[in-house]
Amino acid sequence: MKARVVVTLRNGILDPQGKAIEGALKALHVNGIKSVRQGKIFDVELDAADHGAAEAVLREACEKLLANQVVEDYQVEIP
Amino acid sequence: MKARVVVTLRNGILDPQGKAIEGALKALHVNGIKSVRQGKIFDVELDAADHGAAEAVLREACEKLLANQVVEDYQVEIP
Amino acid sequence: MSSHSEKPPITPELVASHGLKPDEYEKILALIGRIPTFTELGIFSAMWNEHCSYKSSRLHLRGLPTRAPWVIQGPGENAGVIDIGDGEACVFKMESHNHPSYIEPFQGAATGVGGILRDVFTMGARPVACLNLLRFGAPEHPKTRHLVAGVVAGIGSYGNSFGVPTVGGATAFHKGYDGNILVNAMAVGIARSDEIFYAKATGVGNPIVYLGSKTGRDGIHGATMASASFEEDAEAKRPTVQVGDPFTEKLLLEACLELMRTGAVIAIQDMGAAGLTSSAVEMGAKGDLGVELDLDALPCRETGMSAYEMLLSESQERMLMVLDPAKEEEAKAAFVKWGLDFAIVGKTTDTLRFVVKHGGEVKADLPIKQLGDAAPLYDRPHVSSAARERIDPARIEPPISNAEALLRLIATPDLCSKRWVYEQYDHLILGNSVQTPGGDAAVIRLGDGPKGLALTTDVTPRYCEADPFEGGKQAVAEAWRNLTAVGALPRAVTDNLNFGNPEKPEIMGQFVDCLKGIGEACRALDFPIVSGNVSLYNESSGKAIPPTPSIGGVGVLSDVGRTATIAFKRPGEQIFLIGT
Amino acid sequence: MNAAIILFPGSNREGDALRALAPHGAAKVVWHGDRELPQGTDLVVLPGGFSYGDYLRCGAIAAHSPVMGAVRAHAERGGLVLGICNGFQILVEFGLLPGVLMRNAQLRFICRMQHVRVERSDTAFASRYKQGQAIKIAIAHGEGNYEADAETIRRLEGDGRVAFRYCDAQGKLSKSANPNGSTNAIAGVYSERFNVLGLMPHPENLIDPLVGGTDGKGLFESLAAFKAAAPAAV
Ligand SMILES: Nc1ncnc2c1ncn2[C@@H]1O[C@H](COP(=O)(O)OP(=O)(O)O)[C@@H](O)[C@H]1O
Repeated sequence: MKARVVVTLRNGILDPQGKAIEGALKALHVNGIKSVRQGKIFDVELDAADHGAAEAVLREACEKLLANQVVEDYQVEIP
Repeated sequence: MKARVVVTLRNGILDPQGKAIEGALKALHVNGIKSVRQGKIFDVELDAADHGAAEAVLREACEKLLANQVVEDYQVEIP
Repeated sequence: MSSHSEKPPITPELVASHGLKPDEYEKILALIGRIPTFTELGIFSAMWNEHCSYKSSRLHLRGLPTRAPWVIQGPGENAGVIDIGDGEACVFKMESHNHPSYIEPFQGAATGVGGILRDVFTMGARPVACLNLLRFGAPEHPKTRHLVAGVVAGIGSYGNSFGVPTVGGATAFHKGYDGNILVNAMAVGIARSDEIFYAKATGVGNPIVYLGSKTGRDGIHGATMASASFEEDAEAKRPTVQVGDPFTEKLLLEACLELMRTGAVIAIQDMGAAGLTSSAVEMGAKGDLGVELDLDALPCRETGMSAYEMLLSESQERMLMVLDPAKEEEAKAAFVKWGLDFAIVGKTTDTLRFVVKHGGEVKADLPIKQLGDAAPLYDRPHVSSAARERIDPARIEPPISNAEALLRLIATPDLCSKRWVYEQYDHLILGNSVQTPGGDAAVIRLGDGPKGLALTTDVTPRYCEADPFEGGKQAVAEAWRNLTAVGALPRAVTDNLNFGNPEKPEIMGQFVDCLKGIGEACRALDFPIVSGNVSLYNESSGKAIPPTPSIGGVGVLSDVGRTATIAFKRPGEQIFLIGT
Repeated sequence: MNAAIILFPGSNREGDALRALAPHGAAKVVWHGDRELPQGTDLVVLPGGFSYGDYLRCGAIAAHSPVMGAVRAHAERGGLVLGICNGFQILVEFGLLPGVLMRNAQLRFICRMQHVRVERSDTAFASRYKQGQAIKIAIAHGEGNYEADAETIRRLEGDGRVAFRYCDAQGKLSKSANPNGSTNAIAGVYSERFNVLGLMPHPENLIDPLVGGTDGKGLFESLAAFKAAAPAAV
């Protein structure tokens, strides 16, 4: 089974990466971009009996490792 | 307008971070995960007349900066 | 100004949640003769908390030796300054980021390094080295690995990007730090001794300029939190974490140094703990001037920020300066070249008041000197630790053989090689690292030499716990020995005094006695203390950390080519043991 | 030899590079926003650092700096270009060199002394070394793990464009002597015409017996000797 985990920075947390990219896009004359916030995705292949079991494993992976919940939120997407 | 750009490593390119995460998850006894590949997302706010214009700007941003097409693929998601 | 125009209303609960005791609040009422506005309450809470006011420690810090013919600036500025000859000065300081690093180890440690680097370059010095002193909980404690990995990566990430070598430090483990780790960071810079910049504002009507990153809601009340001990639910109550941006800090460094060379900078102060509030108040108070801020001009990252939030934000990589209006254009050119946000956010006045305007309203109007000078000063009750029973070594049966004991000792996390740690720090950048981590003290060459500096951080909390006075002395003596061991002349000290809750007489006793010991050793060795930091309330669930007065020592070598290193050089050489 | 050291806002080893070049002629610092190199530039150096914070991919933003057009033109004329660490990352992002530099295999920044093997000594950059010689050099990077697709690696190897490989003190390759997981232990590569070199290690930090050793000097001496032998080369 394939799934995707999306980890994004919480609102209000400074994102120096996004800021640097905004500046660079301006310098490159890519116009119309107002703001950028960078996040991570994890494309996961897993063995799980069903959707529910997969979700449980992925949540566990996020809470234990993939997301730093002090500054990040996560979302699990199982197609 | 809000959009998301997803940048992933091409197939066949080694992903040291994904490998390390696989190992770490095993060590943490998170079971059932066969493989992990890490990618990036960019949540973008932009000024664009319509869907087509937004897609054009985002493609430009990807080709010029956000993705290194030697090793990465990108995908534009406009809701 | 109406004190009722703002919400929430000032209630005893609100006062308490700002870390102000009822008698401290009474003092505020007496001082301003009315009920403070919400914004003003925030200002008082920031200025009068332990972190900014040193209300529990000030009295005792006065006993430390801070003078010597080579001391240019002792405690009280952003960093201490000593003369190292040839028209050069060494600027250095150590500071803690203990609580933030426990909550978010990577960012907490990174922003700790960023903060101390700003303290040094604010004074006009170019940073040349960083060190740190780390204490973690027991290696087997479930959080320890995560904390060690995060802290070390955070320190490395900031220093490595900024471009300053991290040349030394100390790392040890003890269960006493399980719920409250220590991250003390030290930075060292070099300036011309006649080109040091200070926080003291001069001149009425001069523009106050904001430079650096935009202000967000980061760490609001971080300074208050740093002074509140951890309860079990601290992790739920955390404020927005500060995120470091070493790239912006590097730009800030280059812009500040460039600006200073133009002669445009009259006064400068970095926005650290308690952000804009304490930097603006300090600049005014030191110069016997008033300050008027207009927050409508403040560069903000988020919309809808209140005056209260702007004043207390701890967003990183920001500076405040008073500029010479005649040189405003030159100054602007430097800001633009380095691509930093800047704005004129106020001016100096002759009213001796700290006035804050926002959205056409006066949000605060307070006597500027009293915000600092009238801060509470406590002579907290203290009791000395009971003397421990002397153990006669002759009466103890060795439980294991010496050889086995040695093997066990060198395998302990405290004594094993710290390579895993310092390999994550760029300790070679700038090409001047004559002695790299792993020895007694780091040695760096200055310019093309032959002069250099020796740097070390030390403390042995075990000794401080057993006998605070002797432990304090020992920490200084160890730093001194480490400097002399590499061939340097020890010159001055920065300290970082990490203790538990000073409201407990036995903790206050540890503090007082350690300080006495430190003072005595520094006096005896002509080793003055020129800067430092106090971190109290290091407790978790009511239990204090072992008393940990970190000592950062700086020595001077006239010729770095003549330094001794720790390694045995070849077989067959004689080994001498010196000392008692 | 006239060297131009490109200064990006987050460069931080430019001083180290200047010091290494000082004995060999004039070295000028060129701002990333400039569009031209100084007249008579023989060698362009992209120094170490974190050019734009390197939050996206190391070197990605710097590769778009105005000055890079002049760097490309210089390289196309056969001029010498040296990219060290972040400079190497910029050169691959910019396309002057193939491949990509990924996170170190153990995912940690690593700073230490490391040996590399000189793969060939018949180039402008390495004539003062012996082929196969193991030199001691500093590394300090978080993303130095050289990767390229199999075809590119085959071509690089086939054309002898690998400049240095991580090795032990005896010059032997092994897993433990490879600090970052690079494919084939590659520490540096040449362009097709051997006038562009990108390498992760820092030769500029090994020019002084007091500070680690002098094995890095050979690279700068090679460049100076090359220039002296062919004064009108460019
Ligand atoms: N956090 C650190 N940062 C840099 N260097 C460190 C750090 N921890 C340890 N070191 C280096 O390793 C040596 C041994 O570490 P440690 O045993 O903790 O200190 P000491 O021997 O000074 O008590 C130190 O002298 C220092 O050079």
